[in-house]
Amino acid sequence: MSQLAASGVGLLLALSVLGIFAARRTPGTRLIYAACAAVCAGLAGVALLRLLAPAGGLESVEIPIGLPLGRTFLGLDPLSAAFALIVNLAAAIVSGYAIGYGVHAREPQRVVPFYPAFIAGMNLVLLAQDAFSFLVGWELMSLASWALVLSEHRSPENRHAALVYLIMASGGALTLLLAFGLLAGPEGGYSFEAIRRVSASGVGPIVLLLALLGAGSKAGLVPLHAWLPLAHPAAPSHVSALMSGVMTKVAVYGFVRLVFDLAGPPAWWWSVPVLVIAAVTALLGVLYALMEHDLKRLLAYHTVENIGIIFIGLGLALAFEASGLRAAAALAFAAAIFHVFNHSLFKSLLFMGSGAVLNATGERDMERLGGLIKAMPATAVAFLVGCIAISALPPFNGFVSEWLTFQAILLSPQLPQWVPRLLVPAVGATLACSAALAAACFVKAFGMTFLGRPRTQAASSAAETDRCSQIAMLSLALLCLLAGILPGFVIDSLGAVTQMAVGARLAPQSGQAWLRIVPIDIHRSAYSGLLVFVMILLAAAATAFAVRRVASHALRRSAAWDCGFPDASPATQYTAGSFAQPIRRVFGSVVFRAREQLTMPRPGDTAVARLQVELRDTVWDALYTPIIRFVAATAERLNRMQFLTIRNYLTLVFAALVALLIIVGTWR
Amino acid sequence: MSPLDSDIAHLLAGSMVLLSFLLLYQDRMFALLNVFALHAYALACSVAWQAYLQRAPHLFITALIALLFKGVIIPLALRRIVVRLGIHRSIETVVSVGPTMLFGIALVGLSIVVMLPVTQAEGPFVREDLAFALSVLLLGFLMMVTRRNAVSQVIGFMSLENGLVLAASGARGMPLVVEISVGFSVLIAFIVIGIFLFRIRERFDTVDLQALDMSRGEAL
Amino acid sequence: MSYSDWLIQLAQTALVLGVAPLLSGVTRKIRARLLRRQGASVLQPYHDLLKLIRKEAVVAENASWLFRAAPYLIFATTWVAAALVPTFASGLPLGAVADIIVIVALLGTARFLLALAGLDVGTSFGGLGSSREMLFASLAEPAMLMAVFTLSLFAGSTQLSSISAYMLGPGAGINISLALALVALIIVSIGENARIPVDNPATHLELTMVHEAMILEYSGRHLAVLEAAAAVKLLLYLSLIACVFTPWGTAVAGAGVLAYAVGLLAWAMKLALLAFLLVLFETAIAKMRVFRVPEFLGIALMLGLLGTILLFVSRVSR
Amino acid sequence: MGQLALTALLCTPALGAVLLAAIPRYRLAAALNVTLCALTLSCAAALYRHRPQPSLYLLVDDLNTVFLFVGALVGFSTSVFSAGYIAHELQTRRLKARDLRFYHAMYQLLMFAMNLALVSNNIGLMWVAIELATLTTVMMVGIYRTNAALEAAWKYFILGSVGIALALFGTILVYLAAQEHLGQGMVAMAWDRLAVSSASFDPSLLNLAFVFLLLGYGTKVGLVPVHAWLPDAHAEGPTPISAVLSGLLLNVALFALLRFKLIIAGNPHVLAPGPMMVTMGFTSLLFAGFMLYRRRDIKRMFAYSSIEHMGIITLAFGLGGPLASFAGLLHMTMHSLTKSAIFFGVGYISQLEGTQRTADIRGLTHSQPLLGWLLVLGVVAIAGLPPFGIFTSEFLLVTSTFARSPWLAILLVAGLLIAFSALALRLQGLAFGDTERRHLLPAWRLAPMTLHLLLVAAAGVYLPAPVVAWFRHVAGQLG
Repeated sequence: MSQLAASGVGLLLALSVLGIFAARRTPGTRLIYAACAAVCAGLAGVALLRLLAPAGGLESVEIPIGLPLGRTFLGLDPLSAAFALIVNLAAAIVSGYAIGYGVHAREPQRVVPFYPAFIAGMNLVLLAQDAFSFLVGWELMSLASWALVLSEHRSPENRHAALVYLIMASGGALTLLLAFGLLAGPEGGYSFEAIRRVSASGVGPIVLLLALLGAGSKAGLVPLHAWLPLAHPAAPSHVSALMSGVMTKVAVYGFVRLVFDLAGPPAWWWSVPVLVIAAVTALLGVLYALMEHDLKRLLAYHTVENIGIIFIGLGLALAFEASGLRAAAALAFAAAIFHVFNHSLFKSLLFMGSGAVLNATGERDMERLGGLIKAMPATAVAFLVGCIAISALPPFNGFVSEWLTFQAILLSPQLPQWVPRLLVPAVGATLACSAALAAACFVKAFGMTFLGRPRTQAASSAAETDRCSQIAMLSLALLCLLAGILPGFVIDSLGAVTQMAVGARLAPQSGQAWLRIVPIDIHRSAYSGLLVFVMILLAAAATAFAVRRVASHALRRSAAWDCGFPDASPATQYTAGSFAQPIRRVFGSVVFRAREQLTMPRPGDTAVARLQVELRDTVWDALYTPIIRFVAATAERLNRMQFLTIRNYLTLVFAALVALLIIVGTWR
Repeated sequence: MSPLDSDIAHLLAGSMVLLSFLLLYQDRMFALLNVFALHAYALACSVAWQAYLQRAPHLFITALIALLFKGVIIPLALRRIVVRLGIHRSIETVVSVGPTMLFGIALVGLSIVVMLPVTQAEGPFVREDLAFALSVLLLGFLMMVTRRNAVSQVIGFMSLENGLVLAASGARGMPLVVEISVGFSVLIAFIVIGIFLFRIRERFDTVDLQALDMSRGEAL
Repeated sequence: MSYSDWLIQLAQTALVLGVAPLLSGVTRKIRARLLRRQGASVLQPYHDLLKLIRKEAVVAENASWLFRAAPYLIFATTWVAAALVPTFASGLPLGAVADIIVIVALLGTARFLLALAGLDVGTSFGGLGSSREMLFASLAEPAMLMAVFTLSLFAGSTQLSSISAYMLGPGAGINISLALALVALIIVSIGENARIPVDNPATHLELTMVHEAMILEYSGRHLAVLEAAAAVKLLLYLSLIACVFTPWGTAVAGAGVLAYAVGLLAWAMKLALLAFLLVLFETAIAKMRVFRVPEFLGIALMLGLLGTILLFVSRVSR
Repeated sequence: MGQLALTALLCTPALGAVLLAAIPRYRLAAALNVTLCALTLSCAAALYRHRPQPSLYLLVDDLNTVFLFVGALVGFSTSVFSAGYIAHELQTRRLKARDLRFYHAMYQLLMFAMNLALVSNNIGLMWVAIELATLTTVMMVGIYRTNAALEAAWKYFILGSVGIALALFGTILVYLAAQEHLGQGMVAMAWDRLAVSSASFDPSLLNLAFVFLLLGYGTKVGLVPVHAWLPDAHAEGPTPISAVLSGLLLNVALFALLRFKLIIAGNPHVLAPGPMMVTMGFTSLLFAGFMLYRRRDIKRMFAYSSIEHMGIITLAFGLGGPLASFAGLLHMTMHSLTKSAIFFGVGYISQLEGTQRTADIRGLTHSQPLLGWLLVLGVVAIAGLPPFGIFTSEFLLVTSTFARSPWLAILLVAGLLIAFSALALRLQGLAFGDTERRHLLPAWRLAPMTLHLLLVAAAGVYLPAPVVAWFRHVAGQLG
């Protein structure tokens, strides 16, 4: 099975080379994407088989290439299989979408060769059973996606995004390098097997810190998220879908692999930084998203929020595991991985939808969209499902993982330590807040893009996207629904993963009545997505039926009422900015140091009234600006060294000589 | 080796350090050239004495090179350059002479300190000879970096190199000393020719073709 | 779980639907009386609904399918949520498939759809309503969840039946956390049901309306369904408070007919009392400015959080 | 066989230099230059299999065969690159036919000097050879006779001369330490004898010697603070010379340093040379990293990158241990290949664009896609990203360092990141962005660059077992 998976990676790399030549023509481009879809589907199948296979040891294949002084192992253990399934399922569907969407790229030769390499990199990370191939995959993933972000390289914004991305990705990889260096020890036992066997004591906290920095920067944990909202939207939409929906999951995998698998048994306090960062990430992510009017950037910021939710689950799992509460740890961990799965589905879906919109209108700015629900019905339906699902509303999948996380939070009084016991309720409140804000955010996203009246010519002349894209989006929407109403299957297939990560698994859910899930105890909590869904359908149908029987069938189309002041201009509609204004007032003044300036002409004056809103990115100002300033200032100061005279340079040599002589002379 | 032999070697090497100080002290161009010629003679004597002591006739060649090339040709050539290029007759220093001398003394101290732990098995002769050579080298270097004038910088480099030859000749039985001294002579000739070709009036770094600060590739 | 349980469940599901307009009528009546007005009949909401249903529906020209489908979906989700709250009997079958978090989330779904419906026609008022609704929800929903957390931690369960049963049992008592949760829950109920001081269901004054702004474009049968949904929602909140904080009298599933009758009576009395208190509060206070509301709801959130933390600190959960 | 190969290795370029000095025709000279380099390369390859007996003067061992082969390879592909590059310089009349005789002769003389430095067993001979290499490169750096070129050559010459003097003093000190035990004369300069018996040498002399050698040869390596000649020499000379400087001469100087490190590290009582090398290496890395930001000249920028990488390699060797030494060796090899490949690309870029100013060059992946993407790959490789070999060596270096001295590893990572950011910043400016230009360049001219990058990529993915064993062996020797 591992061999199959490894050959899948090889195939993708081969496709990448083929892509250089195939990208010259549209059929070639389509072919490459179709092949990617097929390979990913195959890989997903392999991963699923591995996940459902009865528990067995890791069967890994040794590859004769790789690190010169070590051995390279590729293989699927339950953890990597779970992530491989998530990654490849989404990647397969996104590739299917790209068969239709990908041909619209302005320069396909800048996209097609890197796309399979990107997927191959992610798969390599998952398959790697040694530090070297892990990092090779990691860097390959970063590098390929960097090239993809640069595919529209003519816009300076994109170049800036790509630069920030590349630098931060590289910094993250270097911290992971340190982490592995620490784990491998001076003898360089780089295979995970060896690391687990040796498991040096006392390195755990540092590994945790490095994993938070390294994997966290890739995943988009605040304050290391800065690249994410720049880079994800800059790429072509199918790539954005992969970056946001899938690549961040690979980062989560990296964190889980390092902290849960390799770093040894956790201490209870490990959960504290994870939970704090996760909660801040969740809240800030959604607030950033709310302030954003660019559809793709909004989605990217929202990824930050979801990463926060995932890490809340992981932090809880750490706390529980450290205190020996294995069942609770399994619940929290399963919730996190379930959310990983969910997010990969709906975030890919939403990015594909935004791609369809972008393609149909040429606009990403929500202030210039509107009314697309009529021109693009299928896209609208799929996007709506994605919006509801991501807002964690039943009966879709986002709710289930959030519900599980809440259940895990409610178990936290069992924790013996005071700090997490005080912290967890606050985290829960943050989670609840961010969920509610997410709903607001996606009302805005869907409402401004698809509802109302078209705000520009481009929006009013849009047409539905192609068939491939529609099928891809609708199938993801269907998966969102299925995962929402049949969560038991997902939880059961995660059993082996939780067993591996925290040493326990949730009780099997498949035997429960109504296909409900019962994480702990039937008297404590249960949820049947299926039944809720069926009931809503029945209730809606019954109501509709009853109303139809009783009510008047007359329906008249007329101008909008609008309290008696209808205005023909679509400019009078609520805009994304005005929609978010109350929330900006409430939350933004602190977080973004938002400042509004209103220039209102006196009555009778015909001058234009102006409202200026200034938002500052406080994280960027507080963290990145000083670093950039420091580097720039140091570079500036040192740069004088380029313009010294020869005598000055000789003085340097002389000074170095005297200094070294003094050292030698004083050393005994 | 009799004590007298080593005392003479010692004396010659010591005189070179003294002459190095004199070089540092000079603030007139022609006086500097004269002192440098003396420096070269002292080196020649020292190397010749070593040749005699070590029964190494090839060292006489080195001594001869030092005498003729550094003691005669180079000073003459530099004198010509000074006249032809109209170089200032007084030497412009970065740090005034007083502190430079003090620093020079510190450098001699440093050379002795770093040579102190050298095992006694080598004998006091080699150890102190080396300390002198190192002092000459460092003083030459000091001169290079504290003088703005191209000619005095060249002289600094040559006195540095004299220190090297002193050390090489003091190392008993060291092969290639002659080749090395020839090689260095060529190098110095290059430098002197370079100064002449590029019409470097005041400093090494104003290769006086045009304002070179602008042509360092990356104008500020 | 027997057929009779399902019958009772079905009856309860139908009951909440049937009683909801009545509750709305009762509150209006009480309010009128408190304001020394005669007030309409308590059955007036039924008449209104019937009237609306029979009327021709006027739909804005550019309204999409979402606009027309939303009322039914909103109504259905609200109704399902209401059916999950024990009214006169607890321990019913549906309670075991959906807990209190699901109820909160179902209300969230309804709100989400309503906000979208408000945006669909593309008027300024609709957007205004949606925007404000989502702002309030962003505080009210976590506040409610925090109150729910307090209750769940207290009872060691998120099932309403279990919570209710626990409240009756010996473990319960007067507890500061419970009081905080109650206050939070009441504030949230006021906010969520568009009552004064957060919103005024009777106004169409543009600067103050929230809920009304969203449904401004609706008419005829669509409006009827939405009005019904609003009534069901009010009933839901009052039942929820009644079920958790005053669990006395509620029948347990499988008890006899008599118990059910007692439960029904007890429920009606609790509802009437709560309705009276609600209206009393409403008439005694003035409508707030929109930007005061977040502070009001923020208090609920803080109280809920405080309750949870106190509970976390004070006891180990079961 | 081995003796023959060794003789041929030295004689081919030496005779070639004489021959080329006499050939005025460009095409013939270029072809001959390539042929001679190919011959040298085959000699170097032959020496890997057939080692001649070491003499007092010459020695072929595991360590120098690595350097020899890499050097000959870079020399060969640079000669191919140079053929195309210089033809263009002739067309644009930046160089004249008479310069070319001089150029080619100097090229072969440089090859000779470097081969000699590598195979010499005598530390004095090695010194002389490096000296010669320096002088030839000085000549070539100044070949354009522009003000800037002359300035660069002059600076190189003066700083180089001082470096030479310091290195010689160090060599004398080593001889002094050795002659006590090994007797006077050549035998006390033979490296293989010195390395074996250094344990009984006077440690304080060795300490002192290493200071001078480090600064002296360090000047050639381009270590901060004695690096100042390097950026200008790279920037102002003809690009093939920049490639040879970065790919070859720096390595040769480093090789000399390593030889002495081996002697000195063999003595248990000395002040360990490691920390000094680590300090200088790290300083170079950090300094060059910061200097990269403000570079406006494309060649000077990559010259600073060379300083950075020589810093990393020096750091690795200074750190020692089987992993770090292996990493250093691998890094050195990979850096030679990659940096020379980058200079090949940069040479064509500056010819096509008619400028070396980074601000004036953009959108290369559009204007000349093959060249542009090769440059991207080259910079990606030099920045230490997979699948290229430098990633492998940095992986080994960072991981092995962190386990031993965590703070150093953190500093190392910070330095790497600073340099990486600057390179990424410049790369994006060069390779991407809006441009309407289109360049035509015959694909064969990019063959050397492609070859190098392929080799580096192949090494990053798969290093054949014999090579690994060889490197391991050498790393074991380096301690």
